[in-house]
Amino acid sequence: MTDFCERLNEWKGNRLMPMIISKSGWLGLAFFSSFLLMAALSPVLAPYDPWYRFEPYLPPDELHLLGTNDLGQDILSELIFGSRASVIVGFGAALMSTAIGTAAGLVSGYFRGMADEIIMGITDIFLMIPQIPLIIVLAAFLRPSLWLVALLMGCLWWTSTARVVRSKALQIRETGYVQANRSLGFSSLHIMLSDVLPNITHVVMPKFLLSIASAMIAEASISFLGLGDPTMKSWGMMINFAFSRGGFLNGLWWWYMAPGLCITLFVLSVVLLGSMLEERESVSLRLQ
Amino acid sequence: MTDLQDFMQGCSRAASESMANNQAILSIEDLSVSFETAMGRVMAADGVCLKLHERETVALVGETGCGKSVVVSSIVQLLPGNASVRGRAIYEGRDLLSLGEKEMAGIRGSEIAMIFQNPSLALNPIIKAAEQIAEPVIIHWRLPKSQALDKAGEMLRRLGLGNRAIPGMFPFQLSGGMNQRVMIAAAMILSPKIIIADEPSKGLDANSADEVMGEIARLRDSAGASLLLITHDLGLARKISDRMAVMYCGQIIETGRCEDIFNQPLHPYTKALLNCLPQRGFQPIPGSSPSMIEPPEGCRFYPRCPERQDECCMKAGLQMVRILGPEGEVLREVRCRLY
Amino acid sequence: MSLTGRKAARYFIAIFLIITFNFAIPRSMPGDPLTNLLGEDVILSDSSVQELRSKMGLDKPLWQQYIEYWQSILRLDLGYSFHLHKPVSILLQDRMKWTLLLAGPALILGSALGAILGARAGWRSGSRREKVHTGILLAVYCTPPYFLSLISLYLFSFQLGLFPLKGLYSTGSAADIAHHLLLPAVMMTLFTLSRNYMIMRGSVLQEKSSLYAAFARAKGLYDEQILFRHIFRNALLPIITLLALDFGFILSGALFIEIVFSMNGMGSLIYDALLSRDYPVLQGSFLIITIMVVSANLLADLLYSRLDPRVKWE
Amino acid sequence: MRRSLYLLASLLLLCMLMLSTASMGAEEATGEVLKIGSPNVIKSASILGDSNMGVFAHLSNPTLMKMAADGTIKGLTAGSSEVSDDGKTWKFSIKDNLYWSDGEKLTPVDVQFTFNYLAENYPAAGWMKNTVDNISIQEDGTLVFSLNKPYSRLNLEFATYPILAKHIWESIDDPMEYTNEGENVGFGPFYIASTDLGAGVIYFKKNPYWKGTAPKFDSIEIHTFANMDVLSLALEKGDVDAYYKYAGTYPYSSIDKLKETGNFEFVEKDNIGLIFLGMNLMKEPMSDLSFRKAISYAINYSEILKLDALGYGKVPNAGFVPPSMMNFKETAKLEYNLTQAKGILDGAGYKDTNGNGILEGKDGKEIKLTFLTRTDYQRPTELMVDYLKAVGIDSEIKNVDSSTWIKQKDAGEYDLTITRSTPWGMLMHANWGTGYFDSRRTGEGVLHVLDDAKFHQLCDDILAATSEDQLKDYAYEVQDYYAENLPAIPLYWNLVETPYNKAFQGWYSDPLYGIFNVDSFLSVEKTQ
Repeated sequence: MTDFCERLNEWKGNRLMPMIISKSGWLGLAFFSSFLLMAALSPVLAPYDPWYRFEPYLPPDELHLLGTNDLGQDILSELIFGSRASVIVGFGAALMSTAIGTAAGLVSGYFRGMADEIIMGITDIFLMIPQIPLIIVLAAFLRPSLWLVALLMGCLWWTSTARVVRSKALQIRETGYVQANRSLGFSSLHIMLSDVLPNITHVVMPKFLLSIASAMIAEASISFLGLGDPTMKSWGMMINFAFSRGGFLNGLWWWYMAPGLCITLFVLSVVLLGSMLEERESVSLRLQ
Repeated sequence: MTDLQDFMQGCSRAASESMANNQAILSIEDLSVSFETAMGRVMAADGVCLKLHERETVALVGETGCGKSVVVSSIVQLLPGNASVRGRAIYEGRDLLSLGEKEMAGIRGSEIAMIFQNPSLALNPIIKAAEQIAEPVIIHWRLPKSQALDKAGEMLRRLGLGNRAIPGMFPFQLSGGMNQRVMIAAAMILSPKIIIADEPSKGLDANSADEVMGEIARLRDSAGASLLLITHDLGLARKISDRMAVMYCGQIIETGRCEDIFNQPLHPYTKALLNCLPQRGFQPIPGSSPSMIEPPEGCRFYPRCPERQDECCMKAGLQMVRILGPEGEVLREVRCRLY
Repeated sequence: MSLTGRKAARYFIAIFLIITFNFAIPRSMPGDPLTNLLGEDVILSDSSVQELRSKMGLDKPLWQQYIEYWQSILRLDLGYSFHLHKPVSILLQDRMKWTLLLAGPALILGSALGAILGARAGWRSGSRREKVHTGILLAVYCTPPYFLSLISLYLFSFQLGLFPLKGLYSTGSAADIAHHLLLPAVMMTLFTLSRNYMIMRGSVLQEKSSLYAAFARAKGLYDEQILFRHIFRNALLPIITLLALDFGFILSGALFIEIVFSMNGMGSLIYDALLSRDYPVLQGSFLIITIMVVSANLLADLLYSRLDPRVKWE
Repeated sequence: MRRSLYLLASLLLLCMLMLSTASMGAEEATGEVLKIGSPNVIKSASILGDSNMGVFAHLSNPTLMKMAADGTIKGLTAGSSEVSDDGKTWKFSIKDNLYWSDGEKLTPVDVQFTFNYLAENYPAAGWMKNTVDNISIQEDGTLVFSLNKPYSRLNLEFATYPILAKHIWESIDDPMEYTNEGENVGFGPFYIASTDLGAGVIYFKKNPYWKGTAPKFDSIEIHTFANMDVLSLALEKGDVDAYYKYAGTYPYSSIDKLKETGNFEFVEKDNIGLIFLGMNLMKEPMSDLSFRKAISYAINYSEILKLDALGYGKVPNAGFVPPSMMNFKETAKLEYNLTQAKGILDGAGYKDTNGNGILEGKDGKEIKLTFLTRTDYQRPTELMVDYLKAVGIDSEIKNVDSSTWIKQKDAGEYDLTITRSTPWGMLMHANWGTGYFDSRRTGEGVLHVLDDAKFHQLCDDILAATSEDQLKDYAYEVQDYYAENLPAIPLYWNLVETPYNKAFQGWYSDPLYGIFNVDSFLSVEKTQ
């Protein structure tokens, strides 16, 4: 059977195998793109300006599909504009953490020796720093804007990406073509960028998507602690106000269920997308 | 036609006798296996017929990727999920292909054992070698672990790995040859009736390959088992097997006793295959093996066949020509219009 | 230096740096323990403020405070909290007792069930039952923990009146404590379960197509015998390292659950100490978290090398 | 192996479930119990160390004086109080029918000890060291306080400090750090039997030696809730009988739900405290009076009242001090008038030269105010930023936690902030909210932004006032000062709503401590 598989791979190699997309993959892609669209076209999609104030605590009716909140702002418009915060925090944090993580993993995996020891030592330390207190510290220090929260999460979560990239880099470092390039005298930087990096993208991509997911959950949690960015509509802040301004008690379930559901669906779509990417790369479904 | 007649005279009486009174322990009848892939349906085996007699060793040879592993794996239902299998594999009156997984698990390891190609990957890296050998005993005969381990130790000694430390070691601490012996021990521990060996010598250096094959042959004889050997190494096949079947692009194109095939190859592909051997001058076969998704019509070797004729590529009329021995047992088969 | 020597050295340096961070993080926040101590409608003369500050040792230069901080750590004296009027060690003891009572069973049950169900799901991926399990647990995995806890509190405690509304206990009897802790413990278990389920499922899926699994099948092992005798142990390896990494997340998860169910465990202790800049409590609790995370990592390394002999030989 | 593990796990879960149902409602309460629910969570059982515990402890260790419903100061532990003409000697007679819960009699010596002890060891009473020379006891038991300067509000100050038992507290050298989760000896109608921090409950028992009118309850339980919604649910379900929050109201958004149930009534009182827009007068442009005036016209008071207080209150006057305060003066009503606001800004030289809708300051640079806010004032801040933008004033919200707010407020790193005055905050220092603005005083909630000598002099005059009408004139002067100079702009005067179960009648609320006062607990009884 094994030689047959080689043959199969051979075919896969020369003729680009069309993407086998599982049903859940399609679902993930559909939700993911619809949320991105919602974030991009918020001003167009939103029925009203999210900051404009109507009557407070209106139940859902034809004018306000999801009713209005304690300041009378239309909840549906807030919901649509809220997607922007999640996108900013999600992608900002993910880009940051993946970039640092990949770089650290590459360097420590490729050079090994002292570099490896130092970088792995640093990751141990970063793993042990309690995250929520640090976020509160910096939120207290700087003017808390969403970019800061994204930046901060990026600086905290690169460790797991670094570990994954390092182990992959260690493997690739031993392969023939890398040894060949080294013997041809290419600079290690060139080798890392042109040979090792392309081969670890299939490991980095799912990690990138998963860190988007955890960044979004963290943003919602921080807003719950009341440290969100008040100048920007975000789902986390909506839930926070829903619970602190009587939404929970007076049974205005649409006020907190809508953003809660959006967060879950957006994160779900990102996770499904991540696992689909993994499946296509025949690295089996590793949902970390 | 001349080769056929030469063959008829060359047939020695003794050889055919030894086959006559043996019953066929395993007979594969019209086996077809196809895989659903994104590229379309891959016909990995197309109407394969093969008989394995008691105490007989049959070598299934062919280029890499001609589907020989698929045939063998389908017998013990070890094919991946997207495979669909048609045909029958009769073993002791039962069709193996229609058995449920539970019954099949009962047969695997105890009556039909399989030796994989890549020993260091086929053994679980984090379980001791002796335990992996003893496992079939625990599973099939329900013996307590201690007794099973003793039997495993005994098997290892029979395979020349008697030194004290080995049972306690892990596969990654052993060489490729030693791992292969561990796999053989695991396969042979319940002395199965049929051994299926899938490229056992591949990946091993020359002399350890010979040693391993010698071990397999010795164990096969002492257990009185029949062996179905998959290999692309014709020299090895000649040394150890009684009969040989040559496969090309999912079809068996020629079978017969080793000596007969080596001396008078009938099918042009078999001739070309033999010419590739070092002792015959390393002549490569022109062209490449056809795709199994849209195989060429008629004779699949047609595009590369030096002795091809016009009607070779016609769809109809190509079937297996059989040459029977005195008591009606099949001496030779060949799928070629020349005969 | 041997492998363990180097690893020990790395851990030592890490612990040293972390303890220094524990000293630095609270002090990098604006304000100090005295800022939020006496209440918003109290007029203070500067002299009494200075007097209090010196009593707390805040008027000494930073480096001197740092040295005293190290001396007290080496004497295992975690200092005194001026906000909670108790020595920090006593505070941590009874708060940690509640958090462990909540997170402990959740962690054990969550990871055990997660591993088994995840392994089964990975092994039988595609079956309808597995799709349902994965669907539900994926949804739990993707929801912010505090949100799910609030919904469950509203649904079970208020609407159905099954569980008490707040606090660790009301009468203090064992049954009463169990009654209070059941819902939060179930939520914690659910979160740990969903994380481990996903990891284990992926890990089993990867190991399932390996050659040793096929060989085990060829040896006659049937269905789940293959899973639990061969694949499970190999699939367990990544879980161990991730469980150690996840330790920090589980503690912060406990923080949200404690806030939602208004239980004063470690989580709310740290949150209040942060808001009131209670340095001794922050340093003490960070130290405890560091020790727990480090020991989790050590345990993971130990378990990993015991489970995977290759590691010892690397 | 795994089969058994799976079974074990589900078994564990099952038995926990059974355990939970078995132990429903095992509440052992003896006799008539009154349960109060409160969001003021106690962090440690220290009467003087924990501010919330201190408020609750006033039931077991009542104060010397109390504030009556009309705002006047009356005796509680003291029978009567009088002040000499020069305001430098105060005399308090002590009731003689008060006994500690351990049987000892409360004597003037206890009261004398208390104030000497607090002056020495309690920071919040540190002012007494440089005001009170000595405390002596006359033969007839009257306490005499001789002060080194006239101090008109000594009796008001003494409405906050608990009277402590000498035979217990003299051996405690640091009252701030003294915690006692067990029995606390008290001479009020009830004494603290125990404090359970884990369950967040303080248990009061009837004082066996209480000679006054007999309370109708054997024990009182204060149940504290960290989560406000859970407290509302408990109130609705009947787990607690009434609500109490120090210096705060029941959340307006949850009132209707309680009213729907039909079995709740509300004690409704004007709040002495209020929520106001604090301004950093030490920095441009807030130091400019016309800028402040313009802002006062830019605020839509009726909308803030509707959205933040849901209409429970009224639009405030420029005089800052709410009508419920004594010596209240009716000053000019604050008005929402955009054109007026823009006119004043334009007149004062704040132009929008580049037409981008944002005004430039006198120095030509665009104004960008820093709006410092805390988590519980995010919504009003959002409204304020919107109002300011409507008149061309751009501002940036900085959302911080309370400790950071205090630090940055003290450092003056802000232009605007929304904060509140508690009832006691309104009364502290020279009364009528002066405590928040006098730049000579510091404190966590205090803004200390007014360094105008005239204002300082006014404060000192109030403190030194010796007669009621003198105090009245100064009060009017302070309120006029506020109306003219607008050091801060009140957003609304709100009502304090305190819900209680209809089955319990006879609540009595005082401006300082709401329903949590000795008289209230003596008059409340269960009618159904």
